[in-house]
Amino acid sequence: MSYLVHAPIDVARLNSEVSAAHLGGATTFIGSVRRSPEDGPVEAIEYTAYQEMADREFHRIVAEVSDRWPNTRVALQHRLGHVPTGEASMAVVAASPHRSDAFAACRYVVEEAKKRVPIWKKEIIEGGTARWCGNSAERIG
Amino acid sequence: MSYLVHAPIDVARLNSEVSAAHLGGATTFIGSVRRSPEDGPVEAIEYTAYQEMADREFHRIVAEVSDRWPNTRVALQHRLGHVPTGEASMAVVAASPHRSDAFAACRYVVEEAKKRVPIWKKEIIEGGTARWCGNSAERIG
Amino acid sequence: MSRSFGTDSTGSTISVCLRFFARYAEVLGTDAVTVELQAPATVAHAVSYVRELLPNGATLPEKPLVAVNLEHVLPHQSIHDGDELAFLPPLAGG
Amino acid sequence: MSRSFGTDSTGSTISVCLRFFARYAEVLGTDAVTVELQAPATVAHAVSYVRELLPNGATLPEKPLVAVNLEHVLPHQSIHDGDELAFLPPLAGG
Repeated sequence: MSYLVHAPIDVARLNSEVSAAHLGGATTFIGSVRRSPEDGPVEAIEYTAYQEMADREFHRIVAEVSDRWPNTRVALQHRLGHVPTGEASMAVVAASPHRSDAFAACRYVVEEAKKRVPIWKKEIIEGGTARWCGNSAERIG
Repeated sequence: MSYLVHAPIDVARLNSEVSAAHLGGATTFIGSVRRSPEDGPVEAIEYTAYQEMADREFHRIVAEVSDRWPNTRVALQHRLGHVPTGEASMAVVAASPHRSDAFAACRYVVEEAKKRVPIWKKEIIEGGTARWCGNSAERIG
Repeated sequence: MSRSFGTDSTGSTISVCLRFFARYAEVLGTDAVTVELQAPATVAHAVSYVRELLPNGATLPEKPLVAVNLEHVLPHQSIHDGDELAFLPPLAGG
Repeated sequence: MSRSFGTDSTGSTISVCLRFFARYAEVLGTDAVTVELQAPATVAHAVSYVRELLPNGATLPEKPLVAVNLEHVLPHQSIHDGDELAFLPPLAGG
Protein backbone atom coordinates (compact mmCIF):
# COMPACT_ATOMS: atom_id res chain seq x y z
CA MET A 1 0.00 0.00 0.00
CA SER A 2 1.36 3.39 -0.95
CA TYR A 3 1.82 6.37 1.34
CA LEU A 4 1.05 8.57 -1.66
CA VAL A 5 -2.53 9.44 -2.54
CA HIS A 6 -4.13 11.50 -5.26
CA ALA A 7 -7.39 12.16 -3.36
CA PRO A 8 -8.01 14.18 -0.20
CA ILE A 9 -6.31 12.68 2.85
CA ASP A 10 -8.59 10.75 5.18
CA VAL A 11 -7.23 11.59 8.63
CA ALA A 12 -9.92 9.56 10.40
CA ARG A 13 -8.73 6.47 8.53
CA LEU A 14 -5.14 7.12 9.59
CA ASN A 15 -6.30 7.49 13.17
CA SER A 16 -8.16 4.21 13.05
CA GLU A 17 -5.12 2.46 11.55
CA VAL A 18 -3.02 3.21 14.62
CA SER A 19 -5.59 3.25 17.40
CA ALA A 20 -5.57 0.47 19.95
CA ALA A 21 -6.92 0.17 23.46
CA HIS A 22 -3.47 0.26 25.05
CA LEU A 23 -2.30 3.37 23.16
CA GLY A 24 -3.67 6.26 25.18
CA GLY A 25 -1.99 9.16 23.39
CA ALA A 26 -2.19 10.09 19.71
CA THR A 27 -0.46 13.04 18.10
CA THR A 28 -1.45 14.13 14.61
CA PHE A 29 0.25 16.58 12.33
CA ILE A 30 -1.56 17.95 9.32
CA GLY A 31 0.29 20.13 6.86
CA SER A 32 -1.98 22.14 4.60
CA VAL A 33 -1.53 24.33 1.60
CA ARG A 34 -1.53 27.84 2.95
CA ARG A 35 -2.13 31.24 1.50
CA SER A 36 0.02 33.70 3.37
CA PRO A 37 0.59 37.41 2.74
CA GLU A 38 4.33 37.03 2.15
CA ASP A 39 3.78 34.24 -0.38
CA GLY A 40 1.27 36.07 -2.52
CA PRO A 41 -2.09 34.64 -3.49
CA VAL A 42 -1.36 30.93 -3.81
CA GLU A 43 -4.44 29.12 -5.02
CA ALA A 44 -3.07 25.59 -5.06
CA ILE A 45 0.07 23.50 -5.00
CA GLU A 46 0.96 20.84 -7.54
CA TYR A 47 2.82 18.06 -5.76
CA THR A 48 4.92 15.61 -7.73
CA ALA A 49 7.13 12.79 -6.50
CA TYR A 50 9.69 10.24 -7.48
CA GLN A 51 7.08 7.78 -6.39
CA GLU A 52 9.04 4.53 -6.03
CA MET A 53 11.67 6.27 -3.94
CA ALA A 54 9.20 8.37 -1.95
CA ASP A 55 7.30 5.27 -0.92
CA ARG A 56 10.49 3.46 -0.06
CA GLU A 57 11.75 6.44 2.00
CA PHE A 58 8.45 6.74 3.90
CA HIS A 59 8.64 3.03 4.59
CA ARG A 60 12.16 3.42 6.01
CA ILE A 61 11.07 6.31 8.22
CA VAL A 62 8.17 4.26 9.60
CA ALA A 63 10.59 1.40 10.30
CA GLU A 64 12.93 3.81 12.11
CA VAL A 65 10.02 4.87 14.34
CA SER A 66 9.44 1.23 15.28
CA ASP A 67 13.11 0.90 16.22
CA ARG A 68 13.26 4.08 18.26
CA TRP A 69 9.83 3.93 19.89
CA PRO A 70 8.90 0.23 19.91
CA ASN A 71 5.45 0.77 21.45
CA THR A 72 4.48 3.52 19.05
CA ARG A 73 2.52 3.10 15.85
CA VAL A 74 2.48 5.59 13.00
CA ALA A 75 0.36 6.06 9.92
CA LEU A 76 0.78 8.72 7.27
CA GLN A 77 -0.23 9.87 3.83
CA HIS A 78 1.15 12.45 1.44
CA ARG A 79 -1.06 13.81 -1.27
CA LEU A 80 0.14 14.32 -4.85
CA GLY A 81 -1.28 16.32 -7.73
CA HIS A 82 -3.31 19.49 -7.45
CA VAL A 83 -4.01 20.43 -3.81
CA PRO A 84 -6.14 23.57 -3.33
CA THR A 85 -5.39 26.12 -0.61
CA GLY A 86 -6.63 24.93 2.77
CA GLU A 87 -6.48 21.22 1.98
CA ALA A 88 -4.01 18.84 3.57
CA SER A 89 -0.85 17.85 1.74
CA MET A 90 0.46 15.51 4.45
CA ALA A 91 -0.91 13.92 7.59
CA VAL A 92 1.00 11.89 10.18
CA VAL A 93 -0.53 10.14 13.19
CA ALA A 94 1.52 8.57 15.98
CA ALA A 95 -0.15 6.61 18.79
CA SER A 96 1.66 5.49 21.90
CA PRO A 97 1.12 4.54 25.52
CA HIS A 98 3.27 7.59 26.36
CA ARG A 99 2.38 11.06 25.18
CA SER A 100 6.01 12.17 24.91
CA ASP A 101 6.66 9.28 22.51
CA ALA A 102 3.57 10.14 20.49
CA PHE A 103 4.79 13.72 20.10
CA ALA A 104 8.38 12.72 19.36
CA ALA A 105 7.51 10.04 16.82
CA CYS A 106 5.06 12.29 14.99
CA ARG A 107 7.61 15.08 14.84
CA TYR A 108 10.31 12.69 13.69
CA VAL A 109 8.24 11.53 10.74
CA VAL A 110 7.41 15.09 9.70
CA GLU A 111 11.01 16.30 9.89
CA GLU A 112 12.49 13.25 8.16
CA ALA A 113 9.86 13.39 5.44
CA LYS A 114 10.80 16.96 4.65
CA LYS A 115 14.50 16.13 4.61
CA ARG A 116 14.50 12.84 2.74
CA VAL A 117 11.38 12.10 0.74
CA PRO A 118 11.59 13.08 -2.94
CA ILE A 119 8.49 15.20 -3.34
CA TRP A 120 8.32 18.59 -4.99
CA LYS A 121 5.82 21.35 -5.10
CA LYS A 122 4.95 24.03 -7.55
CA GLU A 123 2.90 26.92 -6.23
CA ILE A 124 0.08 27.92 -8.55
CA ILE A 125 -0.37 31.66 -8.13
CA GLU A 126 -3.63 33.40 -8.88
CA GLY A 127 -3.42 34.70 -12.41
CA GLY A 128 -1.78 31.61 -13.78
CA THR A 129 1.91 31.85 -12.91
CA ALA A 130 3.68 29.08 -11.04
CA ARG A 131 6.91 28.63 -9.12
CA TRP A 132 8.87 25.69 -7.75
CA CYS A 133 9.57 25.70 -4.00
CA GLY A 134 12.05 24.00 -1.72
CA ASN A 135 11.74 23.26 1.98
CA SER A 136 13.52 25.84 4.07
CA ALA A 137 14.33 25.35 7.71
CA GLU A 138 11.11 26.41 9.33
CA ARG A 139 8.52 27.06 6.69
CA ILE A 140 5.56 24.81 6.24
CA GLY A 141 3.54 23.81 3.29
CA MET B 1 -18.03 28.68 26.31
CA SER B 2 -16.61 25.92 28.49
CA TYR B 3 -13.63 23.74 27.69
CA LEU B 4 -15.40 20.97 29.61
CA VAL B 5 -17.88 18.72 27.84
CA HIS B 6 -20.02 15.81 28.92
CA ALA B 7 -20.43 14.32 25.44
CA PRO B 8 -17.85 12.73 23.11
CA ILE B 9 -15.22 15.21 21.96
CA ASP B 10 -15.70 16.52 18.44
CA VAL B 11 -12.13 16.81 17.13
CA ALA B 12 -13.28 17.97 13.70
CA ARG B 13 -15.00 20.93 15.33
CA LEU B 14 -11.82 21.82 17.23
CA ASN B 15 -9.89 21.63 13.98
CA SER B 16 -12.30 23.93 12.23
CA GLU B 17 -12.12 26.41 15.13
CA VAL B 18 -8.42 26.98 14.59
CA SER B 19 -8.04 26.45 10.87
CA ALA B 20 -7.24 29.42 8.67
CA ALA B 21 -5.72 29.76 5.24
CA HIS B 22 -2.45 31.18 6.59
CA LEU B 23 -1.92 28.46 9.21
CA GLY B 24 -0.28 25.64 7.31
CA GLY B 25 0.54 23.29 10.18
CA ALA B 26 -1.81 21.79 12.74
CA THR B 27 -0.79 19.47 15.55
CA THR B 28 -3.46 17.56 17.44
CA PHE B 29 -3.14 15.56 20.62
CA ILE B 30 -5.86 13.16 21.64
CA GLY B 31 -5.65 11.46 25.01
CA SER B 32 -7.87 8.42 25.29
CA VAL B 33 -8.91 6.09 28.06
CA ARG B 34 -6.67 3.12 27.69
CA ARG B 35 -6.78 -0.45 28.79
CA SER B 36 -3.26 -1.62 29.40
CA PRO B 37 -2.00 -4.92 30.82
CA GLU B 38 -0.29 -3.28 33.82
CA ASP B 39 -3.43 -1.37 34.73
CA GLY B 40 -5.80 -4.28 34.75
CA PRO B 41 -9.09 -4.37 32.85
CA VAL B 42 -10.22 -0.76 32.99
CA GLU B 43 -13.60 -0.41 31.37
CA ALA B 44 -14.08 3.33 31.80
CA ILE B 45 -12.90 6.38 33.64
CA GLU B 46 -15.10 8.78 35.58
CA TYR B 47 -13.74 12.29 35.20
CA THR B 48 -14.72 14.99 37.67
CA ALA B 49 -13.54 18.57 37.90
CA TYR B 50 -13.58 21.70 39.97
CA GLN B 51 -15.32 23.17 36.97
CA GLU B 52 -15.05 26.92 37.59
CA MET B 53 -11.34 26.63 38.25
CA ALA B 54 -10.69 24.10 35.47
CA ASP B 55 -12.26 26.41 32.92
CA ARG B 56 -10.36 29.39 34.26
CA GLU B 57 -7.07 27.43 34.20
CA PHE B 58 -7.65 26.25 30.62
CA HIS B 59 -8.40 29.83 29.68
CA ARG B 60 -5.11 30.99 31.24
CA ILE B 61 -3.18 28.28 29.41
CA VAL B 62 -4.73 29.33 26.08
CA ALA B 63 -3.80 32.96 26.83
CA GLU B 64 -0.22 31.87 27.60
CA VAL B 65 -0.05 30.19 24.19
CA SER B 66 -1.07 33.47 22.54
CA ASP B 67 1.72 35.26 24.43
CA ARG B 68 4.41 32.72 23.61
CA TRP B 69 3.39 31.88 20.06
CA PRO B 70 1.48 34.92 18.79
CA ASN B 71 0.65 33.41 15.40
CA THR B 72 -0.61 30.14 16.83
CA ARG B 73 -4.21 29.30 17.62
CA VAL B 74 -5.32 26.55 19.96
CA ALA B 75 -8.60 24.84 20.67
CA LEU B 76 -9.24 22.15 23.23
CA GLN B 77 -11.86 20.18 25.09
CA HIS B 78 -11.74 17.94 28.13
CA ARG B 79 -14.49 15.46 28.69
CA LEU B 80 -16.08 14.87 32.09
CA GLY B 81 -18.24 12.06 33.42
CA HIS B 82 -18.13 8.45 32.31
CA VAL B 83 -15.66 7.90 29.43
CA PRO B 84 -15.47 4.32 28.12
CA THR B 85 -12.17 2.69 27.16
CA GLY B 86 -10.98 3.86 23.76
CA GLU B 87 -12.81 7.18 23.81
CA ALA B 88 -11.04 10.53 24.05
CA SER B 89 -10.77 12.31 27.40
CA MET B 90 -8.93 15.36 26.05
CA ALA B 91 -8.14 16.81 22.65
CA VAL B 92 -5.91 19.77 21.88
CA VAL B 93 -5.37 21.31 18.43
CA ALA B 94 -2.73 23.95 17.68
CA ALA B 95 -2.49 25.57 14.25
CA SER B 96 0.39 27.76 13.19
CA PRO B 97 2.26 29.01 10.14
CA HIS B 98 5.27 27.15 11.56
CA ARG B 99 5.17 23.46 12.31
CA SER B 100 7.59 23.72 15.22
CA ASP B 101 5.26 26.21 16.90
CA ALA B 102 2.27 23.98 16.24
CA PHE B 103 4.06 21.08 17.95
CA ALA B 104 5.36 23.21 20.82
CA ALA B 105 2.06 24.93 21.54
CA CYS B 106 0.11 21.67 21.45
CA ARG B 107 2.59 20.01 23.79
CA TYR B 108 2.55 23.02 26.11
CA VAL B 109 -1.22 22.86 26.50
CA VAL B 110 -1.15 19.12 27.22
CA GLU B 111 1.62 19.37 29.81
CA GLU B 112 0.21 22.42 31.56
CA ALA B 113 -3.26 20.91 31.60
CA LYS B 114 -1.94 17.85 33.39
CA LYS B 115 -0.02 19.95 35.90
CA ARG B 116 -2.54 22.67 36.65
CA VAL B 117 -6.11 21.91 35.71
CA PRO B 118 -8.19 20.50 38.60
CA ILE B 119 -9.60 17.37 37.03
CA TRP B 120 -9.62 13.93 38.60
CA LYS B 121 -10.24 10.46 37.39
CA LYS B 122 -11.50 7.31 38.91
CA GLU B 123 -10.79 4.13 37.00
CA ILE B 124 -13.76 1.82 36.79
CA ILE B 125 -12.39 -1.72 36.81
CA GLU B 126 -14.28 -4.65 35.31
CA GLY B 127 -16.17 -6.31 38.12
CA GLY B 128 -17.24 -3.06 39.71
CA THR B 129 -14.28 -1.81 41.73
CA ALA B 130 -12.88 1.68 41.24
CA ARG B 131 -9.73 3.57 42.09
CA TRP B 132 -8.64 7.20 42.06
CA CYS B 133 -5.58 8.03 39.96
CA GLY B 134 -3.07 10.85 39.84
CA ASN B 135 -0.95 12.00 36.92
CA SER B 136 2.56 10.67 37.16
CA ALA B 137 5.43 12.03 35.12
CA GLU B 138 4.98 10.14 31.90
CA ARG B 139 1.80 8.14 32.05
CA ILE B 140 -1.18 9.03 29.92
CA GLY B 141 -4.86 8.67 30.39
CA MET C 1 -21.88 23.56 58.80
CA SER C 2 -19.96 26.42 60.47
CA ARG C 3 -17.25 26.07 63.09
CA SER C 4 -14.61 28.27 64.63
CA PHE C 5 -10.93 27.46 65.15
CA GLY C 6 -8.16 29.37 66.90
CA THR C 7 -6.41 29.71 70.23
CA ASP C 8 -7.72 33.17 71.09
CA SER C 9 -11.47 33.33 70.78
CA THR C 10 -11.50 37.05 71.64
CA GLY C 11 -9.62 38.08 68.43
CA SER C 12 -11.32 38.81 65.12
CA THR C 13 -12.24 35.87 62.94
CA ILE C 14 -12.75 35.26 59.25
CA SER C 15 -15.26 32.98 57.60
CA VAL C 16 -14.02 30.91 54.68
CA CYS C 17 -15.56 28.20 52.56
CA LEU C 18 -13.57 24.99 52.28
CA ARG C 19 -14.35 22.83 49.27
CA PHE C 20 -13.25 19.23 48.80
CA PHE C 21 -13.00 17.34 45.54
CA ALA C 22 -12.74 13.79 44.26
CA ARG C 23 -11.08 11.47 46.79
CA TYR C 24 -10.95 14.15 49.49
CA ALA C 25 -14.71 14.65 49.27
CA GLU C 26 -15.17 10.89 49.56
CA VAL C 27 -12.96 10.40 52.62
CA LEU C 28 -14.28 13.47 54.44
CA GLY C 29 -17.88 12.70 53.55
CA THR C 30 -18.55 16.27 52.49
CA ASP C 31 -17.73 18.55 49.58
CA ALA C 32 -17.92 21.89 51.40
CA VAL C 33 -17.87 23.39 54.89
CA THR C 34 -17.83 27.00 56.02
CA VAL C 35 -15.51 27.58 58.95
CA GLU C 36 -14.32 30.46 61.09
CA LEU C 37 -10.61 30.93 61.58
CA GLN C 38 -8.80 33.40 63.79
CA ALA C 39 -7.31 36.29 61.81
CA PRO C 40 -4.72 36.67 60.43
CA ALA C 41 -4.87 33.25 58.78
CA THR C 42 -3.01 31.41 56.06
CA VAL C 43 -3.72 28.40 53.91
CA ALA C 44 -1.65 26.35 56.35
CA HIS C 45 -4.05 27.27 59.17
CA ALA C 46 -6.99 26.05 57.13
CA VAL C 47 -5.17 22.81 56.37
CA SER C 48 -4.51 22.31 60.10
CA TYR C 49 -8.18 22.90 60.78
CA VAL C 50 -9.20 20.21 58.31
CA ARG C 51 -6.61 17.69 59.50
CA GLU C 52 -7.36 18.24 63.20
CA LEU C 53 -11.07 18.85 63.36
CA LEU C 54 -12.86 17.21 60.46
CA PRO C 55 -13.73 13.49 60.58
CA ASN C 56 -11.00 11.59 58.68
CA GLY C 57 -9.22 14.92 58.15
CA ALA C 58 -5.92 13.39 59.25
CA THR C 59 -5.93 11.20 56.13
CA LEU C 60 -5.24 14.32 54.02
CA PRO C 61 -1.58 15.10 53.37
CA GLU C 62 0.15 17.77 55.46
CA LYS C 63 0.65 19.90 52.39
CA PRO C 64 -2.21 19.23 50.03
CA LEU C 65 -2.63 21.18 46.83
CA VAL C 66 -4.87 24.14 47.65
CA ALA C 67 -6.46 26.81 45.48
CA VAL C 68 -7.82 30.10 46.83
CA ASN C 69 -10.47 31.81 44.75
CA LEU C 70 -9.64 29.62 41.72
CA GLU C 71 -5.86 30.16 41.89
CA HIS C 72 -3.20 27.68 42.92
CA VAL C 73 -1.45 28.98 46.07
CA LEU C 74 1.33 28.04 48.48
CA PRO C 75 0.77 27.21 52.16
CA HIS C 76 1.97 30.57 53.48
CA GLN C 77 -0.61 32.46 51.39
CA SER C 78 -2.84 34.73 53.50
CA ILE C 79 -6.56 34.09 53.40
CA HIS C 80 -9.33 36.53 54.03
CA ASP C 81 -12.96 36.65 55.04
CA GLY C 82 -15.13 35.25 52.26
CA ASP C 83 -12.37 33.33 50.49
CA GLU C 84 -13.07 29.98 48.90
CA LEU C 85 -10.37 27.39 49.56
CA ALA C 86 -10.35 24.28 47.41
CA PHE C 87 -8.54 21.17 48.57
CA LEU C 88 -7.32 19.40 45.44
CA PRO C 89 -6.20 15.76 45.36
CA PRO C 90 -3.34 14.98 42.95
CA LEU C 91 -4.50 16.19 39.55
CA ALA C 92 -5.34 13.64 36.90
CA GLY C 93 -6.65 15.50 33.87
CA GLY C 94 -5.60 14.78 30.31
CA MET D 1 18.52 8.57 -26.22
CA SER D 2 21.89 6.96 -25.55
CA ARG D 3 25.26 8.69 -25.52
CA SER D 4 28.77 7.90 -24.39
CA PHE D 5 31.09 10.04 -22.29
CA GLY D 6 34.70 9.61 -21.28
CA THR D 7 38.23 10.48 -22.34
CA ASP D 8 39.28 6.98 -23.32
CA SER D 9 36.79 5.43 -25.69
CA THR D 10 38.73 2.15 -25.77
CA GLY D 11 38.04 1.34 -22.05
CA SER D 12 34.98 -0.49 -20.78
CA THR D 13 31.80 1.50 -20.34
CA ILE D 14 28.68 1.26 -18.24
CA SER D 15 25.16 2.17 -19.20
CA VAL D 16 23.10 4.04 -16.63
CA CYS D 17 19.67 5.60 -16.66
CA LEU D 18 19.51 9.22 -15.56
CA ARG D 19 16.13 10.45 -14.35
CA PHE D 20 15.16 14.07 -13.80
CA PHE D 21 12.35 15.37 -11.66
CA ALA D 22 10.32 18.52 -11.14
CA ARG D 23 12.26 21.66 -12.10
CA TYR D 24 15.20 19.66 -13.48
CA ALA D 25 12.93 17.83 -15.89
CA GLU D 26 11.48 21.16 -16.99
CA VAL D 27 14.79 22.91 -17.65
CA LEU D 28 16.37 19.89 -19.35
CA GLY D 29 13.26 19.16 -21.37
CA THR D 30 13.42 15.46 -20.56
CA ASP D 31 12.72 13.19 -17.61
CA ALA D 32 15.10 10.36 -18.51
CA VAL D 33 18.12 9.57 -20.65
CA THR D 34 20.26 6.46 -20.85
CA VAL D 35 23.94 7.26 -21.16
CA GLU D 36 27.24 5.40 -21.36
CA LEU D 37 30.02 6.38 -19.02
CA GLN D 38 33.59 5.13 -18.91
CA ALA D 39 34.20 2.68 -16.06
CA PRO D 40 34.94 3.09 -13.20
CA ALA D 41 32.45 5.89 -12.70
CA THR D 42 31.00 7.80 -9.78
CA VAL D 43 27.95 9.96 -9.25
CA ALA D 44 30.19 12.99 -9.82
CA HIS D 45 31.03 11.73 -13.33
CA ALA D 46 27.36 11.44 -14.16
CA VAL D 47 26.75 14.94 -12.86
CA SER D 48 29.57 16.27 -15.06
CA TYR D 49 28.03 14.49 -18.03
CA VAL D 50 24.70 16.19 -17.45
CA ARG D 51 26.16 19.63 -16.86
CA GLU D 52 28.51 19.46 -19.86
CA LEU D 53 26.57 17.58 -22.48
CA LEU D 54 22.84 17.97 -21.96
CA PRO D 55 21.04 21.07 -23.24
CA ASN D 56 20.68 23.50 -20.31
CA GLY D 57 22.61 21.01 -18.16
CA ALA D 58 24.84 23.80 -16.84
CA THR D 59 21.85 25.28 -15.02
CA LEU D 60 21.94 22.34 -12.62
CA PRO D 61 24.01 22.84 -9.44
CA GLU D 62 27.50 21.36 -9.29
CA LYS D 63 26.44 19.09 -6.45
CA PRO D 64 22.79 18.28 -6.93
CA LEU D 65 21.01 15.83 -4.67
CA VAL D 66 21.29 12.43 -6.36
CA ALA D 67 19.79 9.05 -5.55
CA VAL D 68 21.10 5.76 -6.92
CA ASN D 69 18.64 2.88 -7.08
CA LEU D 70 16.24 4.71 -4.72
CA GLU D 71 18.87 5.62 -2.10
CA HIS D 72 20.32 9.04 -1.34
CA VAL D 73 24.06 8.99 -2.11
CA LEU D 74 27.11 11.25 -1.98
CA PRO D 75 29.05 12.41 -5.07
CA HIS D 76 31.94 9.97 -4.62
CA GLN D 77 29.60 6.96 -4.67
CA SER D 78 30.53 4.42 -7.35
CA ILE D 79 27.95 3.64 -9.99
CA HIS D 80 27.58 0.48 -12.01
CA ASP D 81 26.11 -0.78 -15.22
CA GLY D 82 22.33 -0.74 -15.07
CA ASP D 83 22.08 1.72 -12.17
CA GLU D 84 19.30 4.27 -12.08
CA LEU D 85 20.46 7.74 -11.05
CA ALA D 86 17.82 10.26 -10.02
CA PHE D 87 18.60 13.98 -10.04
CA LEU D 88 16.53 15.54 -7.27
CA PRO D 89 15.81 19.27 -7.00
CA PRO D 90 15.58 20.65 -3.44
CA LEU D 91 12.94 18.56 -1.69
CA ALA D 92 9.63 20.15 -0.83
CA GLY D 93 7.40 17.46 0.65
CA GLY D 94 5.30 17.92 3.72
